[in-house]
Amino acid sequence: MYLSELTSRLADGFLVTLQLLGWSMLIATVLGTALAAMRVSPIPPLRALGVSYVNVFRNTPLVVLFLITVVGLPELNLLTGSFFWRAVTALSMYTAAFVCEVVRSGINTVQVGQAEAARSVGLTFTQTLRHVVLPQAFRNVIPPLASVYIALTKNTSVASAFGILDLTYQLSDLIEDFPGSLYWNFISIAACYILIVAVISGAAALFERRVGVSR
Amino acid sequence: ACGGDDSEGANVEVEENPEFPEGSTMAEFAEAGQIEIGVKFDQPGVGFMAPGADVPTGFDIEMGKIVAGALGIAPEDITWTETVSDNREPFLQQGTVDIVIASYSITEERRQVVGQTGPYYVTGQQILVREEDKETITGPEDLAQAKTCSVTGSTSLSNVVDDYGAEPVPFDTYSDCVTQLQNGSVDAVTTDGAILLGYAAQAPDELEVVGETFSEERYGIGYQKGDTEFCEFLNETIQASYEDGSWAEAFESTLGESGVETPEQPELDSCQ
Amino acid sequence: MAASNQSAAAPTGMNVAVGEPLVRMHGVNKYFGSLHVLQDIDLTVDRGEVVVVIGPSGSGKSTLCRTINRLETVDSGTIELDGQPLPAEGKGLARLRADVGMVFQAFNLFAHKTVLDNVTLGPIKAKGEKKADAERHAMELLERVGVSNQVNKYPPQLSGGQQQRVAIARALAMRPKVMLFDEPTSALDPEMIKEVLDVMTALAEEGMTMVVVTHEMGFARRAAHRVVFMDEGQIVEEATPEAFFTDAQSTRAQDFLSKILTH
Amino acid sequence: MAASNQSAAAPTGMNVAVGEPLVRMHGVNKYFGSLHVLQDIDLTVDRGEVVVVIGPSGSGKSTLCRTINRLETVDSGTIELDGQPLPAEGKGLARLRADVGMVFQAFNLFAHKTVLDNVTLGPIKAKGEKKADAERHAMELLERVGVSNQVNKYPPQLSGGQQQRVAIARALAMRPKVMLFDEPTSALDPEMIKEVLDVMTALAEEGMTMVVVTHEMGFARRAAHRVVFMDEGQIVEEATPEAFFTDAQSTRAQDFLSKILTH
Amino acid sequence: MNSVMFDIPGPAARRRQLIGTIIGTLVVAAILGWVLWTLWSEEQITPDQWEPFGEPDIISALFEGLLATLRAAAVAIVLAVVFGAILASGRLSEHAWLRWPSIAIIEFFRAVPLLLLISFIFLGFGSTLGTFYSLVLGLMLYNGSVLAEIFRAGILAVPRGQTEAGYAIGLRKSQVMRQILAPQAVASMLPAIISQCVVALKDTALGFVIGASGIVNTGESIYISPLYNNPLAVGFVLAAVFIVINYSLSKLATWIEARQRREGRSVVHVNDTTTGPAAGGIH
Ligand SMILES: Nc1ncnc2c1ncn2[C@@H]1O[C@H](COP(=O)(O)OP(=O)(O)OP(=O)(O)O)[C@@H](O)[C@H]1O
Ligand SMILES: Nc1ncnc2c1ncn2[C@@H]1O[C@H](COP(=O)(O)OP(=O)(O)OP(=O)(O)O)[C@@H](O)[C@H]1O
Ligand SMILES: [Mg+2]
Ligand SMILES: [Mg+2]
Repeated sequence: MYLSELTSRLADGFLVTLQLLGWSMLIATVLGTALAAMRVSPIPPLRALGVSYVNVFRNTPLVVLFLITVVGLPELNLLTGSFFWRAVTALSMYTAAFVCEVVRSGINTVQVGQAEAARSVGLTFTQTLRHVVLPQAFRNVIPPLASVYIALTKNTSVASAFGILDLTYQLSDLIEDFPGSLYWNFISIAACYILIVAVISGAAALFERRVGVSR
Repeated sequence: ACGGDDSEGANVEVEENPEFPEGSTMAEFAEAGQIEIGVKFDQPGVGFMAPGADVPTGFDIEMGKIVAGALGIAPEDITWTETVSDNREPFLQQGTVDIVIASYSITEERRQVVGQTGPYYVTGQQILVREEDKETITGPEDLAQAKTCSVTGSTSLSNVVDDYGAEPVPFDTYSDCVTQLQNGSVDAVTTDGAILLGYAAQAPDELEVVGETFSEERYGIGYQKGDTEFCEFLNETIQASYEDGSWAEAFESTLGESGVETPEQPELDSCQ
Repeated sequence: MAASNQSAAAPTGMNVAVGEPLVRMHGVNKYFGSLHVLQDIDLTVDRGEVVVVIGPSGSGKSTLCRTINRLETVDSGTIELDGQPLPAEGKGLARLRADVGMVFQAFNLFAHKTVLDNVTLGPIKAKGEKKADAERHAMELLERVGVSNQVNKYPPQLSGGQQQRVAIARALAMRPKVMLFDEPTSALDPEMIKEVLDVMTALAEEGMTMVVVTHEMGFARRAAHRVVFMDEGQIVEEATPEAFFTDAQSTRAQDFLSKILTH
Repeated sequence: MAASNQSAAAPTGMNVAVGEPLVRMHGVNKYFGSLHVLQDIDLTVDRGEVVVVIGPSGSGKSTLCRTINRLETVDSGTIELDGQPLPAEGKGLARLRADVGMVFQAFNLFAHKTVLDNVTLGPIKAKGEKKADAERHAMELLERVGVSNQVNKYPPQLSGGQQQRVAIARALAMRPKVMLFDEPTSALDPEMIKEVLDVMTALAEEGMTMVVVTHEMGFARRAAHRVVFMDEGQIVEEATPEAFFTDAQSTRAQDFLSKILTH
Repeated sequence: MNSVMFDIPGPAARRRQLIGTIIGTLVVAAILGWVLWTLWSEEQITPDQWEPFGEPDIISALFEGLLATLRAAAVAIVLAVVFGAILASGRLSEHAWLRWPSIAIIEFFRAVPLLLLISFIFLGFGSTLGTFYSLVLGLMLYNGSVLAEIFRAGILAVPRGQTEAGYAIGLRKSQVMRQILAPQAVASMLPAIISQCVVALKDTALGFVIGASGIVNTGESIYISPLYNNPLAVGFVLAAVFIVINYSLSKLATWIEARQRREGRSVVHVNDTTTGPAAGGIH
């Protein structure tokens, strides 16, 4: 009885967590990369915007961001309908700051000599970027990006306090019907998160090995 | 700053030099001239600490003052301590607080570990909706597919989800639920009527408690288990407040603000 | 090593006019902040000439080298290549740089590309050569520098000497008018120095115009037409290797030589 | 440079018996995984002798050097210092290491300590010398290597040549019986090589027992009593510098010398 | 000066950059304008939304909440340093029976969401621990595990040559640890430890879920009171407070890091050091 209920609720929660994770990952990656492009651009106001964004969102607790999007956005008549998208907004905006930093440092850890060598053989700006800088930056970015996604996975749990029925929500919800199930709830929910974390780091390792043959 | 127009609430009578049997709990309190009461801080109308205020307000608070008054303790000599749902029993057991008046439903399980007497108020699960929806949502039957907010892990939520097919939206506090109701993100909030009334009282034009209660919650006062003498005193005090009108006054100045009628005075359990 | 002489575009080889100025720097000044790293530099390198630049650390040798293909800009003065002033940017600059081969101290091979791709990237992308042509030419050059059996490896899998020789092949693949070498052997183990210097010496003998920053006095003696001694951003002395090593005029040069030659 | 001769414990100086074996390696083998880096090494270094070890990169020179003070363990064979086998661990090993001075390619000065503290740390902590005594001795040594005006600086504030000379002083402060140098000049700019080699030459002339891995053939010619040539983990040839440089017996040594001497 | 992305600009590039700067400024201004307009038109920048933050009672309540937050973070970090040091020495131990449990503990607490952990602790032991220590315990377990990795990395980041030089002058293992490794490791880890304080401080906000007092809790009590009903204003104020504190801490960390770089010392980064599946530092 408990077991079947546990599995079915974990499955529900797992699905919600995965959805949160998937959408936030996608949006944060796109937004974060755009911000990183701003941060390395030679245009001062865009650089300033990128820097401010990172400093603001990296230093704000995620809970406060959730508070602003979940309670505050409807006040502006934005996203009134959906808790899910408000949660995704908070998670994406927060995570984008970290993606931005990771991508930026991925670009910056490509040695200047590589770009100079590319310029020296007569490649233009776009060619240098496309054939030399970005492929190497991409490779530098994979491991830290995986770390960001793992942090994001864990951060999705904050949504459970803001109207979302994700994995973490099931912890207290199950106790209601099965008092005394706390330890099993915790262990099995933790196992679900560890599973996601393991998949992400496994995928990153695989990916890194494929693009990183030369090391 | 909410509910009553002044933070003192209704005027409570403070007994001058009450007489108590030597060595009784009441005598100790009266002697000390102070008492520590565990209350909720986050339920407007019931037990609520406004930001920046130093004393809470609400029906539970008024009941606390009545009890203290009977012990000869003035309201300003009461120490209000916040209790949350999970720590009421341990706080009583460890003596962190002297009594608990915190929307504390009387149940058999709780009576195994602490003393509970009353009820001084009987309520039940009800539904809070926006004023404009009071025609469309009139009871739990209308909650099918409706986004319904309550506190994470509460029975109230599983009741409406399992029995009436509501779409659950769990939050940490009822206040969050009410905020979401006001900004249109959820359609209904459900929990004890008393708590809902507290919110309705704060925004009588916007919010409405609808339908009959569909469960029974009996709020009691928690005390150290086994102190029958003190239990008797609490019962006498509550009974006296029924009779001298201070109970009704306490209700009207808090939960009654929303315009609901003052309910029947519930029959008290006897102390074993 | 006859291969490269056959390619019509290559300016190397015996049949090329020697003597007219190819690189001409005039009144060049360069600052890093308040540091005056190049002070009124006048330097002309003729077609087919091999110029070795020596001087103490921090004297501005690398900076000089890098201004010639505009990896550094100058604050005043002019630099001309083959009679044309350096373009400031864009396609023109890219084309100029294709005419100037550069070999770095740290090799700077593209870490994510194989040896062959390193050599063909420039010809294919910057010159629009066909892949097959570029690869054929690259194989010739790799053979010439002696690493043709390593073409499918990645740079970190090679020894330093091999990497530097690939870097030379990569620069030569653009059929440059002039080659710049910035301490090409100072990151190498001693046994590998020779294999790189041998390639460079052969190149010099074929008539390639070269500017070489190096501490290898043997190479300077053997291959240079002219030695330029720099100190504190200035060209202090210019002479034939012969004259310079036996009879340096300035005390700064004498002092430097005494440190570097006696061990 | 008379200072060190006065210190009674110092085994250097003219009044010390020259000729008896101080370091003796016998049948030493060492593997890294499946790589056989030291193969049946037999090597004896006499008191007062200066032995220069040369050989191609990866031939096992550093490993040989490091086994002598047991920074690397050996898989078979014996190593004796002054007639005693190397202790395997604990106090005994620490005491042994105090008798063997080591100078590394990368200097390895303690980055968080001043020059003076670098030199006195060993004497104070490992030998229990009094701080004042240790500092007096340290100042003598720092003067001797020519950096006595830098004693309160931190290592990163010094030039490479200065750092290496401090490292030599640090090793000498333990009054070692033998000094090991593992490519002490190969991380240095050319102008700084001489200042370090000069210190080493002086040390050799005073009679210090030294094992020196180096590519500086000038130093080997000038200061070595014996040259040991290693290749692929083996000692291929041993000879006086004279004999070795003019008339190497093995083709491997000839080959190596031809690479390293001609540029 | 030279960046990996861009060549040194010539006149045309500088002109393009100038145009880009102008357009960029306009775009940024437009974004800011739109945000302000939305806030204005939805009546979020009216005096009554912000008034409460002028009331002395509310200011002092927020201040007390902040103190509670800082106290929780401080206690948690101190405990986490101790816990982390124990775990790190376990993980660096030569004994497998010490190493493997340490690794398991570290990896487990780094992979489990902190919120889940705190809720679990509170639901299971909250009645004895109370909200404050439930929060502190959760923070300690998580941050301790991350710090353990930082400590380990700090020790390993001291170049090998330093250890060898220590041995070579006759120091023993414990002396090398005390005289050479520990002082350099602590210096190199300092920035990473400060960054972890930022993480801990942010995570302290999670305490509101179990009702632990703190500035977020205070803020919530402000906006849910119908008198004010100003969630956005509260959110902005809370965010501003955290940004000011955390930004200063981060600046301190970068300043120390820059100073150490200048002195030629190595610096440990939290994220460079992740060997296991979970990453610290980014929470
Ligand atoms: N990008 C830069 N920013 C600031 N200063 C620089 C930069 N590049 C070089 N310098 C300074 O300019 C001076 C000349 O540097 P340069 O690299 O040209 O010397 P060098 O003669 O090549 O020395 P080395 O033999 O050490 O390579 C040095 O003092 C150096 O510190
Ligand atoms: N710690 C180690 N683990 C595995 N292999 C090692 C280790 N140290 C050295 N080796 C290998 O052992 C061989 C000998 O190394 P060693 O450093 O003694 O050579 P060397 O003669 O000093 O070379 P170099 O001139 O480059 O310093 C090399 O192939 C090297 O890759
Ligand atoms: Mg240079
Ligand atoms: Mg070596």
